[in-house]
Amino acid sequence: MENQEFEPKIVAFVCNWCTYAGADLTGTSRIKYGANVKIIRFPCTGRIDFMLLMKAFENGADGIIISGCHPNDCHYSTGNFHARRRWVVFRNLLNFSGIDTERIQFSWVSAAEGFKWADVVNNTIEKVRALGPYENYKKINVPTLFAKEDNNE
Amino acid sequence: MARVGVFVCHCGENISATVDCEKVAKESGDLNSVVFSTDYKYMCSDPGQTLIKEAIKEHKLDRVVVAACSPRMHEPTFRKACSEAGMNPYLCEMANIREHCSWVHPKSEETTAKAGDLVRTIVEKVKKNKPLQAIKVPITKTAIVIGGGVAGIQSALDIANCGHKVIMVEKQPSIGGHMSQLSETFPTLDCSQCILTPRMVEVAQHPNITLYTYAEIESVDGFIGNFKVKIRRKSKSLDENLCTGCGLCTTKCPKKKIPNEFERGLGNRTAIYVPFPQAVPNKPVIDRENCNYYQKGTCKVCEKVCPVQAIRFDQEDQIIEVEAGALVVCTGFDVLKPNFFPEYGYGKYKDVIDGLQFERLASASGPTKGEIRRPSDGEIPKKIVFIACAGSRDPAKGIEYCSKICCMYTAKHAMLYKHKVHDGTPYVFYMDIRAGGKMYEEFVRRAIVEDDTKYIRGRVSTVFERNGKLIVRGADTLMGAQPVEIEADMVVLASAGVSNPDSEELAQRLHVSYDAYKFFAEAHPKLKPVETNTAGIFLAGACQAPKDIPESVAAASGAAVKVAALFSNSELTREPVVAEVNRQAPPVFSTCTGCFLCEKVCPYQAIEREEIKDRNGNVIKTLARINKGLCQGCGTCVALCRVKAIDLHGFSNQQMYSEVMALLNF
Amino acid sequence: MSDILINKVKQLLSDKAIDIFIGHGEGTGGRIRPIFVRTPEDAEQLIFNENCKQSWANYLLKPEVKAAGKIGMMATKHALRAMMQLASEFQIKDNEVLALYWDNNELKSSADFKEIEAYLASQNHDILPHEQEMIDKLNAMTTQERWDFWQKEYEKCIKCYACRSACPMCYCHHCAAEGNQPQWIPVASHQLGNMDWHLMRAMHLSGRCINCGACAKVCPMHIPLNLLTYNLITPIQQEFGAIAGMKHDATYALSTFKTEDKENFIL
Amino acid sequence: MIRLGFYPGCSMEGGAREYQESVIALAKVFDIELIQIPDWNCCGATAAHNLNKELSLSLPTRILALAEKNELMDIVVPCAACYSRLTVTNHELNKDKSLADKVCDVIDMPYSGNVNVLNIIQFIQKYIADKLEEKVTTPFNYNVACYYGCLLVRPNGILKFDRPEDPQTMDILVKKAGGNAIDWAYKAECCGAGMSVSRTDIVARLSGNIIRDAVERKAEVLAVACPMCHSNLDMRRPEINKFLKKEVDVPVLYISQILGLAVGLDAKTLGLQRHMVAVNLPEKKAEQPAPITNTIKTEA
Repeated sequence: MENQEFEPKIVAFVCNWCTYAGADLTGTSRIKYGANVKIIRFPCTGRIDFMLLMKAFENGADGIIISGCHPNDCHYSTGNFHARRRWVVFRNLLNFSGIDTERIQFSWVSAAEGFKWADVVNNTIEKVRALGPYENYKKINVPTLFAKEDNNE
Repeated sequence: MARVGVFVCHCGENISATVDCEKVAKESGDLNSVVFSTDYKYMCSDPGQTLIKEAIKEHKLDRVVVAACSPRMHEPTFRKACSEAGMNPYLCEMANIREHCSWVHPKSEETTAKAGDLVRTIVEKVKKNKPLQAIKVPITKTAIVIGGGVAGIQSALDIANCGHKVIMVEKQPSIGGHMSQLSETFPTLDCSQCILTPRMVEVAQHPNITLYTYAEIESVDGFIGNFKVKIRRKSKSLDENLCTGCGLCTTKCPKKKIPNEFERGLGNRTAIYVPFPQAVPNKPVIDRENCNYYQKGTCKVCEKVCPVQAIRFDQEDQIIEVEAGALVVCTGFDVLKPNFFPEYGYGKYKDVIDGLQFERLASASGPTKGEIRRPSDGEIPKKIVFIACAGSRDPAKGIEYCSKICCMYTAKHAMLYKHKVHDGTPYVFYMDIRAGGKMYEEFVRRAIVEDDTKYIRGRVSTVFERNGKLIVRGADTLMGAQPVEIEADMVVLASAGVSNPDSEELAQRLHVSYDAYKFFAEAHPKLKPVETNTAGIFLAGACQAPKDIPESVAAASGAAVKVAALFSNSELTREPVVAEVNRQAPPVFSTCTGCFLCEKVCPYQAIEREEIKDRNGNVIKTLARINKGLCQGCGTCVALCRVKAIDLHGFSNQQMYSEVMALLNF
Repeated sequence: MSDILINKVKQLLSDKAIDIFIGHGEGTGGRIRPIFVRTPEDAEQLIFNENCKQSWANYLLKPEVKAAGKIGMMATKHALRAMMQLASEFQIKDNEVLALYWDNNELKSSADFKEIEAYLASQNHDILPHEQEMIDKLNAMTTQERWDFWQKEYEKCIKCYACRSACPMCYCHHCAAEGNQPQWIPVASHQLGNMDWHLMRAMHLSGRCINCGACAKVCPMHIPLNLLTYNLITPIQQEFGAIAGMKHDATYALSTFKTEDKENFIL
Repeated sequence: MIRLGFYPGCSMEGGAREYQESVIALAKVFDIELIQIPDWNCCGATAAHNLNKELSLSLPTRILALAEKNELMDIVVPCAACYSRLTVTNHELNKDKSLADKVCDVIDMPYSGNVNVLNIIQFIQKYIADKLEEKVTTPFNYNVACYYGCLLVRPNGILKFDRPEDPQTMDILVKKAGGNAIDWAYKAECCGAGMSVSRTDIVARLSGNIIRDAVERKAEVLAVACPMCHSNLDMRRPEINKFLKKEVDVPVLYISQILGLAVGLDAKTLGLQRHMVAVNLPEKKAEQPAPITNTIKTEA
């Protein structure tokens, strides 16, 4: 009952050249998707540091989308291939540590795939909504400690 | 403490229809470090930009966040505005509340809240932005044109006429490319050689052009404005300065039965040869594979007859190194190999030939002096079948694209045939006639109406020989897919145009990308048609995709303009989104451990090694260093570095970390 | 065995073939400790017996040791693999470190990468059966069970960073855990921050871990944290064909890629 | 002894008994046991795939599932129509997981999609071809026109077997058996099988063209790998001869029969007596086959 009202927080880590542009196209085409996904722009999937993904879960994300150019389409020729290898290893490690990799959706969305972006977002929202809030993380969170550490500027 | 200004754009009603912009502006005003926030109908308009500029001055802003459309759209606009107000442009960031918010969500509290979240996130990011300076790189004002076909010739002449130095590198002994093999050109039917050869001579004589024929690109290092290129000049076994081009050697060479590549195997040449009479330079080379002296150790007839003693049997390949600011790749295309068509009998039946061979038959300087005679017995064919799309548009053959030029040259072939063999009948099997171009459709009509070419819409399934005739079996799809069989005397295949066999290797040498068919890829199919994804390397002609002469020439001039524009300044400026390895005071020097695991990750070979030495010159430490000229700012090395010794300007660890934190914590 | 070793090291030191030798010595309570021998006389303290399984490769890059001059080391199989991995990361050069190792009860010495590689190729490098068993057991659990298992372990961690000190691959002068711009890893030792540390450590060692197990052996809280990195060894070998510490010129698995790498998890 | 699955289909049990007999006999020579898939059913060739997609996939899937259940992961399917149906089914199921689930639900059996379907030529290539030459005792030195028909090589995108317009694999096998595979023009043309019963006049014309070209190019034997091709070229010979307006008695042999003769099996074992057009191959001493020229003159 509580889950029906649950709106997951989802962070999307996307590359500038394909998926960010693809998401722009979703907008230009006025295709609708859930407002609970927020996009962070990276130059390339190769730039996405695995530490940032961990930080996203720690700070209350219930799901993560990671998306970039299709293989062979990388603006930087090979950044996405390197990223893909890291993801294989990172997923394996997360899974072994008991972190739910179902909550991380990897995808390739090109600058022309406005529809696909909306699909990826909506499907991920559905999936994460069904999985519920990421309680495991919420139990061990120490928000006050974090807030003080970070906002010292 | 940063002083951030937030500017929320309504974009007419594009944003304000679903997002409460005033509320977003008001709430952003309460954010830590935000000292000014406002909303406006059109932020990108002149008054909107003025609003930002004045606010920067009035409120002493040192950071600006514009919440509007996608940064891919207007980031340069707003950065420029900030710069005009005296701020470092890289301290301005955009929050995308249109494409990523107002357009994709309905009007609701939630949508406004999301816009607020996005603004807050970018505010946190911009607080960590650092002022950056555009990177300046010097330019060597010499261009290298690879390939001496019509595209290369056009490009080289255009650049040279702008007053810049050009080095042309051609693989064959002569420039001219495929165009020099053609008989007449569509849609005007003017003689190919007549229009091309004066341009070839112009290249050879131009004071700004250095021509290297029989040469190939060995390696390319460096970056835009500063390439270092090694060129292999294959040995011609000839002292070119002495040779007068008299041609006596070629008449005396005892090896006379070598299939002539220029004639597509329809004629012969000698082992020491000039590929064709109008060749530039008109000096011979020795084909060592077929030379008696190189193969058997005796002969040297050419050396004996040469009146100026120009033959050099011991000459070796020479590698020369040149510096260049830009490269134009014009390496052209190839024609599909015969083993692609077992069912059409190419290679099995002598009278099944391809389009380029037909060009040679029709050429006044060709092996038959321009008479259409079939290769098997020299008879004049009375019935001739042209098969269009031989390989093209055929997924089963692995070529899904349209080769584009074949419809036109097939119509031209049918016409030329009819003009030379008045009682002959030309047939054309085609899928569609694609004659888009100035005077193209009219040209095809002429072939059909005036020259009575029988166009049959359908595919040919097989060609086989019976009773000395070539039976072409196909279907006529305009007659209810009725099977048709034509007893032909000769068959001409409009074979697909394909990429050169060594194009993949060359692309890797140049670090430019290529498509699934190994054609070189342009940076953008519409807006950057002559650029590659490697700055400073341009494309022209059929090395990109099959192109006809007007298109190749247009692209060549386009590429030439790009080069000339680049050379119009002595320095070039680049976005400073590049990676950097940190440097610290001794004894640490840098947190970089020198493991160089990042070296191989870089798609641009931008990671170099720097040795830190003590006063005596002993190496204390070896560190990674990013070459700013080469780095394109992908950040793949940044995410790999364990110690976080590398960071990316514009997308730094601090910026990205702050974004994630701000997006989720409030 | 100790005698052969002592004589050999004495010889090497008096011949000035090496300036310092890292070997096994007797510690308190019957434990083994590393000793650093600089004179032939001190070599008497060296021991070698069946308990001497420790790898001292983590000392190779310490400035104090390097400052002493040419290094010799009593090397276990794992120490040799560590050397190869360090070489592939440009931390040591060929013929720079003289390794002494037992090959079929014969004491061999070599500083030559090719020789060491040949020896390593003849050895078995599998993860120990009881460790593999534990990995399989964990993989057979549900995600939630694994989460609970590790949280219980992370809870114990006191962030002493002994694991880092013992690891031959943790040689960064300035570990990312110490970075505070931004503060990737919280300083305090709470469950979340501890997890951050251990996952980051495992990620940094993926494709580089030579399964010596030093990290777990030194952990005062007995966290089986070696399993985190061991678990990645098999998939990296299977997916990318890479194994750490076997070749001095190997390419790091995450520094390269194949266009056909698996991607069944990507939409 | 190699054990492979074997799917006969309807024709092997009826009109093409000699095909089945020759395949099994040939396999035996090479120490291969062909095990019939227990409880096999109709493959649904001809009309099913035009009428009901699910049924047309369910029938072959059941056959494949039975093979898998009996651990027969390579199955030999001599009939070209059966081969086509089974291969297309594998392709469709592997392409669409939800369809596969649905079909498995219909037949109430699991199927992984991994059973390897071999046509007669693939079977011979994979298990026999390497040892063929050493086993040849009586080289089949006749001029052979290898006729592939339609289903063996099309649709090429799915079957990925041989070149659809100019197939070569059977020619290579015939050459290995000592025969002279001639170059001719009707290798993969339609024999009219779809009209075999309803419009024999069309069959006579289509098959007649095939027979004529083969004979004009001095073929002494036609080689086939499909029971439908065989029945049209063999059984419909009276109609064909009427169309050609002459008596043509060139025999039509299955590739398995040709290879069988080459490795010394007798005519009876290979079922040669079952053909409509009598197989009267002229005695040849180990001499060269009649010379072939590509251009041959005939009265038009």
